[in-house]
Amino acid sequence: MSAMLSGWLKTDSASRLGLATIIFFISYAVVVSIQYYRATATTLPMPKLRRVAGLDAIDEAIGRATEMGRPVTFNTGASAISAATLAAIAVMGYVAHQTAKFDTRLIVPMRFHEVVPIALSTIQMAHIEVGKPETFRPDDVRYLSSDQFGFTSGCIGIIQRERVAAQMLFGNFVSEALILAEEGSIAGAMQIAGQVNVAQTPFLIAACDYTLLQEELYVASAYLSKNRIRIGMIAAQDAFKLILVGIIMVGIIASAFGSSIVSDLLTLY
Amino acid sequence: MITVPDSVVAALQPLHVWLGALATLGMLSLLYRENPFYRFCEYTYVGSAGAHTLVTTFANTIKPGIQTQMIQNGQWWEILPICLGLLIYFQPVKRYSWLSRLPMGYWVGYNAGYALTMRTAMPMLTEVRRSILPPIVITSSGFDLMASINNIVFCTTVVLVMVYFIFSREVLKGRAAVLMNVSRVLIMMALGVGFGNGAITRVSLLIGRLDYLFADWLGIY
Amino acid sequence: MKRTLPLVLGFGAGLVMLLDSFFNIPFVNNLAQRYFMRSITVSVAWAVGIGSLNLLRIHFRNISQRRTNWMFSAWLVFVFGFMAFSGFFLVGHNQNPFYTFFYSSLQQNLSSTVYALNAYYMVSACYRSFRVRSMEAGALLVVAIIVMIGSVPLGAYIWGGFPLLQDWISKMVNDAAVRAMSIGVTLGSLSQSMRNLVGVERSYLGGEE
Amino acid sequence: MENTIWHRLSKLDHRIIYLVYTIVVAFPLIFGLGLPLPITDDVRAAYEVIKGLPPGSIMYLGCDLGATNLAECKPPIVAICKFAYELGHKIVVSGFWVDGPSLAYIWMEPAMNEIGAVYGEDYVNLGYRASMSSILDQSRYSIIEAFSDRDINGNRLSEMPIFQNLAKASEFTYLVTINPGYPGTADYIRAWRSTGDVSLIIDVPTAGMITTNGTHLQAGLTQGMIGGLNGAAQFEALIGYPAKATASMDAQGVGIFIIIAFLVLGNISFIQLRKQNELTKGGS
Repeated sequence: MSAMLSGWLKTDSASRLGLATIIFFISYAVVVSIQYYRATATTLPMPKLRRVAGLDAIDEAIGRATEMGRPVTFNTGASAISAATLAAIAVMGYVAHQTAKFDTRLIVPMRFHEVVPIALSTIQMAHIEVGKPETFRPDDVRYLSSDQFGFTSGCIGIIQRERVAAQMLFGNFVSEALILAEEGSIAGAMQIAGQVNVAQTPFLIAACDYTLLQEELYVASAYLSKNRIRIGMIAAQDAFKLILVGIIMVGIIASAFGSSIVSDLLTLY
Repeated sequence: MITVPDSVVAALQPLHVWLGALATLGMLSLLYRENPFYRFCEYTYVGSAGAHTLVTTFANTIKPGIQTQMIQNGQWWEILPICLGLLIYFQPVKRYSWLSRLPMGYWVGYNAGYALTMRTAMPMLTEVRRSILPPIVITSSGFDLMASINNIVFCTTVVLVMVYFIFSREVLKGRAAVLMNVSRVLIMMALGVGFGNGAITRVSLLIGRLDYLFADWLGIY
Repeated sequence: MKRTLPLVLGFGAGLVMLLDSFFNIPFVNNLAQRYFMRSITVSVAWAVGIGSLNLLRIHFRNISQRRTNWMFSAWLVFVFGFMAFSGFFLVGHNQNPFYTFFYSSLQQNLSSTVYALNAYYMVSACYRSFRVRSMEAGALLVVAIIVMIGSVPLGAYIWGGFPLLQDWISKMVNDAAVRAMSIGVTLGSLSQSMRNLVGVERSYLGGEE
Repeated sequence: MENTIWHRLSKLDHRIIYLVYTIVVAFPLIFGLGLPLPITDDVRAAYEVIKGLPPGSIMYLGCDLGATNLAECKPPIVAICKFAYELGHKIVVSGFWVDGPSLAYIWMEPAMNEIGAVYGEDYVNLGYRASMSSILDQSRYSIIEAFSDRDINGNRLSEMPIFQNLAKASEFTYLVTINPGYPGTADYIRAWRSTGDVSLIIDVPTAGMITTNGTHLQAGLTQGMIGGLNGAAQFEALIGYPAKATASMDAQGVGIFIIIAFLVLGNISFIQLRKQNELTKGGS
């Protein structure tokens, strides 16, 4: 088998490649393409995503801020344009829509100036959709500093001076997550976090009222933005996770009877 | 190139530890209150970090590239990637900022191609393969209970957590839905390990600073 | 043209890397190994100044408009110039004792103290805001305490079982859960790479035309 | 309700917390408690792998770190390099974080000179390069070509004795990766382990990264792990060089117990205050 493959396949990688990698890539590319085609070229309904529990907490937090008449702050974190930042901005679109509807102020501290125009257009769009373009306040999207601690101390200033009622931390955070969550909890704000850096998630779970776990950020952004491509990609990944779970289960059952057939098939070299 | 006489540098040596200690105390002063001494140190840090990135990249990547690849080996075609890289500086210029997308497109495409080779698949498929562990472990000295329990816990956690992160279809229906809560507790336990390790890292870094102040600067021990 | 050219360039580079990794095509292998790999290194290196450019632009604007803290911005620009000058024009890089002197005394200590501040924030957060609000947060904090005790000699000194319990939870629960999560993240990044390669993902190109 | 102990405790100024914490951690740092240090399997596995390799083996040391990680990364780098030199191994240092190679150079030079190692013959530092994936990829074919035949100080690699029998990445006997964050171990696995160029990897993560790197060890992608300051202290004990990491172990233990104390105290005062609020609300 390997000899046949090594004719046109790279010899050193052919022996190492193994059938599993080729089958994996081709089948995954097919599944992704099918979902992408379904999302873009057809009007078929997209699969229904499980409602992530953190989304109810967002509505509750905005409601609480409206009753107290105090602002909400939405922080998109430490990385410039990345998958996590774009997913966070999709969630911010929903939050901006709700705060515009209830006439509650939304303050967005920014760390990277290239993200500022995307945030401004997202919030303005939300105000227009709600039919209140005049209530849009561009200077509530504030570029503070690209330096980590300059940005963090700027955010702390906003939490304390503006006496925010709710703080939302979405995107990708590094060590400033802990400082922002502590300041928010001392200020008595209701806090919701949804970020992908696994090293920061434990601290946010301990300090925030509700925390989305890792990939739930992408699901929340797809669920809220109703973006067909994002939903399609999640469906493709889920399909493949199920296939891998199936392979693991079959493998375990086979190994219970003493056969390592599945592991050998997956052996790459 | 200007060379600095060793005598000058030798004279600065005792100043070395004092400068480091003042920098450390300046940063620690933020704990009391935001103050000008802290801001002075913070701006020094940001300025020297920016310069260090520039100097190191020039000294270790750009200069050797010109000396060896272009002058010595005659690879003058490298002018093309140099120009491609220089296009990034059009980013702040409004009218020509689209030019800065050319290098970005090139890097994103290259890394996409790089990721879609066997390099990404192999570690993931190896970890899937190593998640297949026998639930009943028979060793030379008979049935190994502890190893069997370990394997069962490990495989169950992998499967349950993978299923938890499936959102577009309901995998665990009806009574099995209680397993979703089990997998959420398992995730919380894993994040507890992350909390513990994160705390230890932060304490270690503080000990490093206190050790510098007490041992290197004050010489207490 | 402004949007398609970067995508075509990216598709070309990605395709060559893909083919080079899988197939024995001499022209493609030579193109990838001799030209594409080298041109990534060179183009990324020559573009590194954009970070410093943005940094200096912001601080020069602070100085020219006399904003708050503009004197600190002036000091930042001086430090940047001083370190860059001593790094570029004095002898070599690490053999340059003058540059290394200021780098190892100032830069090294400043940045390691910045991160050490987190230990203090951690302690005050433990006391003032880490609360057992739910059964899940409770499970997290109990396991965190076991792991912390089990990882330090003082814990092992108190009871020999702590390190074993910590090791078991880390290896049997944490490694398994982290593996499941990382498989999900890898699948996500692979589908992102597929879309980047064929150019249907344009978000990194920024908003307007 | 205002003057109860719990209310005063909950309003404790954070600066007092910082002061108490500094004094308590400084005590064992200055006076030391001398507690025994158990050796874990992961560190012993890393020690056995390095010890079992013949003289003349070549180690690639990936210093992908920043000055922020000084306290957790300097001790293992110094200990591993001393141990490898005594076993007759050659060391090639590089890194893809801006500070990494410069710091490794500053930390290793005194330590290696002290034990008689000769730069260029026993160890070499290739310096920082801007793009990790392309450099590691090109090093599979030619290291000198990938690093433009220059080390961190601009000397020619082709003139160094170490490079007489070292041309490509597959000629590294083993790889030690210092890993406080990203990029790091996972990138070396993708670049050289997947292609089969290097099959022996010793992972040296900071304590925080043990959480995410443990899965590589279980999968056999890495062959040993020296995790955090605790792992470095154990390795120093195994090679008989008790140094900085060992001295900090007592302080780390006390520091952790104080964090647990604050965690428990904070939650107790939180629960007590909630009870009192319910009582006063119930009473009024």
